[in-house]
Amino acid sequence: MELLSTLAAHYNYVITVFLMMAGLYVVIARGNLVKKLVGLSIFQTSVYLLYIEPGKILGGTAPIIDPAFTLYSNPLPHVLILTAIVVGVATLALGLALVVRINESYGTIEEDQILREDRET
Amino acid sequence: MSLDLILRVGTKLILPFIVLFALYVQFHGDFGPGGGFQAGVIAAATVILIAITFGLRAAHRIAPQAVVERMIPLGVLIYAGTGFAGLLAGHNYLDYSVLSHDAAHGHELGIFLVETGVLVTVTGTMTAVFYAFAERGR
Amino acid sequence: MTLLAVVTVAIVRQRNLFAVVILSGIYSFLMASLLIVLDAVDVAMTEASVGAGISTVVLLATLHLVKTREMGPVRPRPMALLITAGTGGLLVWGTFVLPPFGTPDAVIHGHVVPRYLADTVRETGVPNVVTSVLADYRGYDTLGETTVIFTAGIGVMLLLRGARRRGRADQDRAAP
Amino acid sequence: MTIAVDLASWLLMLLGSFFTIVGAFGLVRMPEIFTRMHAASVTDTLGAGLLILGMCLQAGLTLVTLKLLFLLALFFFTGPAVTHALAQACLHEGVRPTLAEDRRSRQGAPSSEDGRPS
Amino acid sequence: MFAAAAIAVLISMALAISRAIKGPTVFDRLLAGNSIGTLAILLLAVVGFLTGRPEFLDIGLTYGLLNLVGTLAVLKFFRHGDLTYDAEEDRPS
Repeated sequence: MELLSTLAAHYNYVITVFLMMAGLYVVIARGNLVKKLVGLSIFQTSVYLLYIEPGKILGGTAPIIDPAFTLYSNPLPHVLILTAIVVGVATLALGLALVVRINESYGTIEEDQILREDRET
Repeated sequence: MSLDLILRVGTKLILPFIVLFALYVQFHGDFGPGGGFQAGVIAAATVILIAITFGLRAAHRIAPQAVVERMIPLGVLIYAGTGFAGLLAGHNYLDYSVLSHDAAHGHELGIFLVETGVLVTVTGTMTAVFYAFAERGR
Repeated sequence: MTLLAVVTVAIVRQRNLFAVVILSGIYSFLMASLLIVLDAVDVAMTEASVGAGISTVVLLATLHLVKTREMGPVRPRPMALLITAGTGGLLVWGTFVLPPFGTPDAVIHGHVVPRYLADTVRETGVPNVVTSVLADYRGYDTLGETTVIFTAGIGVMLLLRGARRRGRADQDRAAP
Repeated sequence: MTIAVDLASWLLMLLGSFFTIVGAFGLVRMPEIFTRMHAASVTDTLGAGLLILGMCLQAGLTLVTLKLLFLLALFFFTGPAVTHALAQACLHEGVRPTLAEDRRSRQGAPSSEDGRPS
Repeated sequence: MFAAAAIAVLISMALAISRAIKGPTVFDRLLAGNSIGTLAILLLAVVGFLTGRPEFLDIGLTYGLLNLVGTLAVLKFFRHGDLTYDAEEDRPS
C-alpha cells in the first residue's frame, strides 16, 4: 500500500522512465538505423522531461516576471534543456547524414547486413 | 500547374505572415516565450515551405546557397564578437555591462546581440541542412 | 501523459518508416503540450518547432534517399527486453527518493534560482528569466551551443555535398 | 453586461467542445479516408472556430484577441489547403500507385482502399 | 468552463490518437496528425486561459505553422516521391 502511494506521487517519473526505456529498447533491439535515430530522439525527449518535471511547482506559473504573480517554476532546467534540444537536433541531422552516406556505400541501412558485409571483406 | 493552385495561393497568403511572426518571436523574446533559436527555426521553416510548394529553385532564388552558408559562421562571429567587446573594454568575456552607459541597458543590448547571433546561425544551419538533403536526391 | 506512452509503444511496434515519421511528429506535439502544462513555455516552443517541423522534413528527406521499409524481423529480442526492463526497474526504484511532484521546497529550488528570479529585471531589464539566464548568466553555455550547431551544419554539408560532386563527376562528366 | 458576455462565451465554448468531440468521434468511426476528412474538418472549422470565438469574448480587446483571430485565420487558410492536398495525394496514390512497398502494407485493411481508377 | 473545454479537447485528442495508431493507411495517420496539431493548439489556448496567462498564444501560432509545414512535406513527398519536385521547372538531367 505504501509502495502504491509512493508510485502515485511519482507517477510522472514512472512515465518518464517508461519512455526512456522504450527509446533504449529501440536503440538496442532494432537494426534499422533510421529507427535507431528515432529511438534516440525519444530517449532525448524523456531526458528533457526528467529535467523539467522537478522544476514544476504546483500553483506556479511560467518564469516570465509579471507583477501579478509571485510563484514561478524553476527556470534553470528550462535553460539547460533548451540547449539540449538544440544539440539534439544537430545530432539528429548529423546522424541522418551519416545514414545517407552509409546507405550509399553499403546499399542498406540494416545493421545486420552492414556487419555481414564488413565481415566478408 | 493547376493541380497545386490552392496550395500555392494559400502558401502565398501565409508566407509574409510567417516571416513577420519569426521577427516578432525574435524581438519579443525578452518579454514572452521565444528567442533566437525559435525564430531561427521558424525562418528556416519559411524557406522549407517555399521549397516544398514552389520547388527548390525558387527557394534558391530567395535564399541563395552562398548566403546561407556564410550565415552559419557569421552568427557565431556575432556571438563571440559580443563577448570580445566586453574583453576589450577591460571586463570579463561575455560581460555586457560595457555595451551601454548603463549596466542594465548594456545587458539588454548584449542579450539582443547574442540572440541575433543565434538566430543567424540557426537559420543558416537549418536551411543548409535542408538544402544538403534535398539536393542529394536530385 | 499516458497518451504519450501509448504513442511511444506504437512507434516501437511500427515497421513502416513513414508511419514512424508521422507518429514521431504526433509524439512531438504531445510532448510540447505536456511541457506547456509543466510551465516550460520556451522549451515547448522549441520542441514543437524542432520536432514537428525540422525533424519531420529532414527524416523525410532521408527516407527519400534510403529504403522506406524496415527489413529485419520484428521479433522481441529477449536479451534487450531484459536489459531495458532491469534498467527501468532500477531507475523507477531510484526515483522514489526524489521529492514528490510539484513540491515547492525541493532541493533544486533553493540554490541560485531565487537570485535569478529576484534580480533579473533589475540587472538585465529582461522579464523573461529563461532568456536572461540563457544569454546572460550562462552565456558560455549558449556560446557552446551555437558552436555545436555550427559544427553540425559544417559536418552535414561536408558529408553530403562533397561526395555528391564526386559522384556526379563519375557518372556524367568531370565538371569542376 | 459582463454576465451577458460571459454567458455568450460559455455557450460558444460549450458548442465548440461539442463539435470538437463530434469531429474526433467521426475521425474514429468513419469507414474510409475521405469521409474521415469530412469529420476532421468539423474539428478544424466549427470546433476550433467556436472555441476561439468564445475565448475572444473572454479576453476582451487586447493583443490576445488579435493573436486568437490570427490563429483563426491560420486555421481557415491552412485547413482547406491541407485537406485538398491530402485528398489529391490519396487519389494520386490510388490511381497510379507509385510506392509498391507501401501498398503491400495496406492490403491488410482493404476497407480503406478508396479512389480506385474511375 | 475552461476546464470543461480542456477535458473535451483532451478526449478528442485521445480519439484522434487511437485513429493515428490504428489507421490502416498513411493518410489516415496524417489526417489524425493534423487534427492532433489543431487540438494541441486549442488545448494550449484553453490551458493558457485556465492558468490565467493567455499571453502564450505565440506558441500556438508556432504549432500551426510548423504543423502546416510538416503535413505539406509528407503530402508532397507522397505525390511526387520527391520533397522539392517542381513541375514547372525543366530539370537538368
